[in-house]
Amino acid sequence: MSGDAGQFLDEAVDRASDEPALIVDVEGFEGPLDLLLTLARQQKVDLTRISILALADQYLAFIEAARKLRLELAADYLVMAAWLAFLKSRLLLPEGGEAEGMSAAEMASALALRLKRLEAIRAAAGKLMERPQLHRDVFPRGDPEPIAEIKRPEWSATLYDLLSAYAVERQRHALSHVRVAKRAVWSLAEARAALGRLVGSASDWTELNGFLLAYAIEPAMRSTVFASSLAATLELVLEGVLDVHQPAPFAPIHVRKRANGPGPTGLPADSERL
Amino acid sequence: MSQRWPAVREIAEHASLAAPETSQAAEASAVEPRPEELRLIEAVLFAAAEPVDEKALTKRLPPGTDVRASLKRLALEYAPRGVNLVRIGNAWAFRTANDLAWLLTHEAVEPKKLSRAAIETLAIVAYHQPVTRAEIEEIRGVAVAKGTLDVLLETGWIRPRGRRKAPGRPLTFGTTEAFLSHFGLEQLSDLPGLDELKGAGLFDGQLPASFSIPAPSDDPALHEDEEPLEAPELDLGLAPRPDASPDACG
Amino acid sequence: MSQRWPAVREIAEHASLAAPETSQAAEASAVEPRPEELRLIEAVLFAAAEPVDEKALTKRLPPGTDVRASLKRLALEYAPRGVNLVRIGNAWAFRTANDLAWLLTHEAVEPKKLSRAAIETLAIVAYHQPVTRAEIEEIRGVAVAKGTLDVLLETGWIRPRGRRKAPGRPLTFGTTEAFLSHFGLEQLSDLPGLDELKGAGLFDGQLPASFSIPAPSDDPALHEDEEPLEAPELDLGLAPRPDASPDACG
Repeated sequence: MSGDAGQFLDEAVDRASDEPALIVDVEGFEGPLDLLLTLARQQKVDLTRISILALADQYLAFIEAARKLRLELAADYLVMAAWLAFLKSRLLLPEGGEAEGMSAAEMASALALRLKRLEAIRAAAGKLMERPQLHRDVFPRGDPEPIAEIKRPEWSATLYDLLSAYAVERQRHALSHVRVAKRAVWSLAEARAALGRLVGSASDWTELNGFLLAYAIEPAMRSTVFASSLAATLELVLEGVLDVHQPAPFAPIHVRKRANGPGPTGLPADSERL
Repeated sequence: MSQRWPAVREIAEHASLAAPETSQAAEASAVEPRPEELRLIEAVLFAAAEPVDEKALTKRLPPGTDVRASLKRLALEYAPRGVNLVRIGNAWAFRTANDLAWLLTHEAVEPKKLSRAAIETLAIVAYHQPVTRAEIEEIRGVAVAKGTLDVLLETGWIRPRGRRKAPGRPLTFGTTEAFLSHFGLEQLSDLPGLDELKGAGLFDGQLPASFSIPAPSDDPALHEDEEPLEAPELDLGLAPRPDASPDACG
Repeated sequence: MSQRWPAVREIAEHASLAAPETSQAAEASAVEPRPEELRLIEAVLFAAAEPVDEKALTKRLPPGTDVRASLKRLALEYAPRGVNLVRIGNAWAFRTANDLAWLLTHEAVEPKKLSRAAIETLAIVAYHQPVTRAEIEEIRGVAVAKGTLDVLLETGWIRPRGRRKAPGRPLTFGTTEAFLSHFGLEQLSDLPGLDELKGAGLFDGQLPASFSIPAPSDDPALHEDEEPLEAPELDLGLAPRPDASPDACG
């Protein structure tokens, strides 16, 4: 027995001789079924006519040898060994009358079928891998032309959006247009132009209010005219066109044309006068 | 070398194995068999990631192949097809035929919502047409961004319809048929009037007595104070649909 | 529509403009002119990086085109050439001819080496699909390492397609279009050695009744004993193609 086992182990080792790592590694087999199939192939007969008894012996001998070599065996292998030992004992016993479960012969043929199935799928896998493979044997277009994506905007708005936008818009301005009467406001530019025109005619201190009242006929406009003019006055002082003088807080403000000032800019009337 | 270039016989066997229909097809279409090098060039150019120049092609083909002549023959063969063999400098490549560019574009519809400003402007154009930009601004009380009008022109819902007889001769805008169809209106006069808008709760009732909204009309006939768009000035670069604007001059 | 499909006359003009040699070539090789749709299909399939399925192709072509018939004619035309039109499931693609691998070593990419376990597992999935992990293990007589399935899912050749209606509701696996495309199979019934496997009646044995598969099928429609993957569990982080799995829930 042990001699047999050694022989099979050797053969198993031969099988993997191009993969040295597998010599001591029973896991190099893809499981107990793979190991059984390898052993079965050595019988060189059709798997359906294989001697399961002989196969069980070979497997058990292989396992025994492996254990003697202190190889770690995965549980799967040991379970299969136990099952084969059981099958072997059943096969060796004369067929009794026990009707429970599968007969030993049925168990044996089921095992043979499983082996044949594994062998068949392996053959199929081999054929599959031999097929021309993409990027190895056949090639797709090397330089595909991408489909250009053209985005066409599709605008959407509902009639409700449109009408409510219109109503909101019109209402907002309907109210503001009605309630806010246009106030008469003297703009800074207006005040400045007016001041320039007036100051040009006087070279001595003049009371600002005098000018303004002469200009602002409507009493309602007095405060706005006064405010704008004062601001314009200060600007003209800054530019060196005017001098401004107020003797005391709340006293009348006097202005006069600066002696050698440049004259108010942008006012043709003044430049003529200079 | 012999390994790299399978004997012609071998190739032929392969070919007939791969394509049993070949023989009939070949017999039907041509008297003399198609030279093998055409197949080889086809395959190399098809699989290449970029155009292959004649030198590189020559190196990859069996010695003695007249690459230039084969390329010319292939180019001729493919010229009427959807894929052409084209020369790019010294290199050659298959390219889809120029006239089929339209086929290789994917038009994706991108739904877009109009901005609030655009909807308001559109509404004012609808009710107050013909209306100029300045008039829209007066009604809205804010400046109308150029982009807003551009977007509206792009929708195809408004169009420039003429010019106001006024200083600067500003463009007048009006709505289009596309506007009616988008908003499900049979005619512009179907736009609700003030009472209907009030009834729908869109106005809250605090309106001055003098408040009114115009009875809108998109009659393409120019108003008294409008004059036609001149042909050259029609080309605004804005009009989105070539078929939308010509009406404007009509 | 009329905008998208230029009038036939227009196309014809374009074509003759693009290729003045056309007329002679066409006259010489064929009596009746080559239908325009062949050009269109050529162009679309040539341009595409991936196989284009018939539905998508039909959408790109003028309405009324008999796409199937045109494809068959094109496949026949290209069969003797260096580039063939091949069918992959419901999709079509141009590929270099099978026998020209020796010429195209330049383009070849080193394939990812699959372990023996992975190759066998792939074969079992291909030939026995839909198949659960337990069924794969039963055939191989050994546990399937998780890494093995992961590697296969990463290739995009297999996908989880549903769950077996059985205790534990295990995932069922099947192959993808990418599998067909990679191995140059028109359909799953073209798997090599399938007849031998079927003829030997090897799929019965001790396997559960539900596993006795007359023919492998990658029909995305679930089998009687399958149920859909639930949406949350679909997200395995494994499925390689986002477009491959949703079918499974169909």
